[in-house]
Amino acid sequence: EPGDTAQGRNKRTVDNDQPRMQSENGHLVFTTGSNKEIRFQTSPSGRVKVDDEDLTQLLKQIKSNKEEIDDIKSNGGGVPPDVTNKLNQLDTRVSTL
Amino acid sequence: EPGDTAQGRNKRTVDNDQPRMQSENGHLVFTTGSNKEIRFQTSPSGRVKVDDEDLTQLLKQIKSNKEEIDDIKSNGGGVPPDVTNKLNQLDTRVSTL
Amino acid sequence: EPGDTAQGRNKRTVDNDQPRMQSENGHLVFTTGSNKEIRFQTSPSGRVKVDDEDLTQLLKQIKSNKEEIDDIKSNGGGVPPDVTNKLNQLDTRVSTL
Amino acid sequence: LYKQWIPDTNYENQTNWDHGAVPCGNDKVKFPALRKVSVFVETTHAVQEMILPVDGEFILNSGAGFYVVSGQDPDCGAGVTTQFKDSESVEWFNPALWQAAANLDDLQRGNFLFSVHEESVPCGYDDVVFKARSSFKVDTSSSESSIPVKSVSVLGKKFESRSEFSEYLGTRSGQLQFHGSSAVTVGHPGCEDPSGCDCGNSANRERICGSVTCASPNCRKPLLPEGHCCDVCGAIVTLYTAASFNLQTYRQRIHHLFLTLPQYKSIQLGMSKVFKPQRLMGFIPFGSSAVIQVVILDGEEGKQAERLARDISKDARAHGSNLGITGDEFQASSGSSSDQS
Repeated sequence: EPGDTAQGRNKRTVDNDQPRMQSENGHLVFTTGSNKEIRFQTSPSGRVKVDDEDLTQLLKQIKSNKEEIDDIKSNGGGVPPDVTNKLNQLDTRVSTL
Repeated sequence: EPGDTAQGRNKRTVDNDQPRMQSENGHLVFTTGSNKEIRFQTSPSGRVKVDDEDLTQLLKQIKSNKEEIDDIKSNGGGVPPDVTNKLNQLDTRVSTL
Repeated sequence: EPGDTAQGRNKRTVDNDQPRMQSENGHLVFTTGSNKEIRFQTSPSGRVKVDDEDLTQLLKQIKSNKEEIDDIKSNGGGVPPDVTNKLNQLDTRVSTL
Repeated sequence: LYKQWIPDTNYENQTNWDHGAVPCGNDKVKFPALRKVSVFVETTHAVQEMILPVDGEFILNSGAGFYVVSGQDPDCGAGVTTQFKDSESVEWFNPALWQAAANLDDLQRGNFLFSVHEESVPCGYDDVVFKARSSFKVDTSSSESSIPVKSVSVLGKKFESRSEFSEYLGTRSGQLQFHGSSAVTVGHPGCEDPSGCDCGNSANRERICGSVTCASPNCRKPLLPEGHCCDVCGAIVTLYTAASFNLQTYRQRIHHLFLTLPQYKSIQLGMSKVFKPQRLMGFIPFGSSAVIQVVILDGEEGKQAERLARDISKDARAHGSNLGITGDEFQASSGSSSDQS
């Protein structure tokens, strides 16, 4: 390998860059170093499932939830029955004046 | 495994293979072949945690968020203060006519 | 599970108490034990990604979605156009009485 | 022929660990940070802690995986810190790292063929096999820009198309498994000539022989077979052939007639088509011609080998016209040769 020679010098920093799998009191823990990611990659036809849930699907749901929330925030949701009632009431009263 | 024994002859595609745990420049990468899943199976007392977050718990939250959003969309959420104010105002004006 | 049969010998030692990562017919399966967790830990600047999605980010989104939903439930979202129209109409009618 | 790579970087291979044992549940497993390696895992293992290399991979056979135990693993010792060995560079052109067989069945049954050094390394017309349940790391450095072969099988997948294999070499696994200055290229034609083909490895002779240590031969007149790196004690039969000669059929004939006999059970015999330098009046070189070279070694001073050479020679003379053999000669390290017989 090129770079193998550099091993000695950079040992301290390199060590932190090594991913680990370990037992912490019997829990299975995967860790990575600073700025390093843990990635789960399936093929285009594969999926990630958590118990019986399709994670990929659920992650899409998070985003669409966010969009719907934003829409509700700007355009409102359904009309609360209290408001409908009050409006009808007022309408009636105004009509009979 | 059925199928695994037949491996030798006809597997043309590069990606139809065993799952791998890889390190890529310090990133920890879990991969599977085509049509294969990555599955997280939790037991009632065991959990999968992603950086202190309980994955199973949060996935339930996605669904309950969705339900609440749907409820807000059909039945409305709280009554916006502007609406309440306006209704009260109108109510007062109508009462004093 | 299919594939569980292939494990034969090791089954006794690999019982349900131990969290594990295992290949099953090409699927990659993370199983928690009883009272045992599987944890994926990145550094503060690292991230967990599922295919091209940033899981860490999305899990935060779930929580902020929940907060926004709660806020909408107590304080309402935007004012639905129907409500605005009706209020304006009433306002006009009351003014011209 | 089929040529199979012997070394592996498998997790279950205890020789890959510095403590000489596969780690268990109380052990801390450390991969050197810069050890770029692909590791095949066949079964399930308990670990206390495993530090992965910065670049590497674990290929998980169905049923394979890792788990952690709480407390002590009763089936494990006190617990050590064990390292995956940073093995010295293992080179494609090292003839000691390959096994040859006539077909896949023989490869699996361990019916290996003996070859001279140049032909122990895959020839252009060979099918190269890396064992199905195994990972490896091979240095493909060579003076040529590419190493042509007919096909390459990796992890049970056989690559016969040049583009598909070069795509594989670009994958993470491919890059961890094959490294070095030249690329293995797949799709070279197989040997279409029933009388055999020249291996074509003479261009890499220096590299091949560079990794061979020769024992000093213990006989009167050691021989140097074409394509071999070392002088040997034994015998060489040279066969001149007609168009009807079939190398594979003849190999089987010699096997059935002689190699199954008890007195020849420790014989190593290799036969192949080689280009033999021609010499005018015995010493002036004037080009080369294709002949079948049969190299016979007996691991001792060569008496058994010489006996077999004479048997083969006799057989060639008696049945030459049926076999497509037009002439034969032999030399033995005892000093005798067909000229004197």
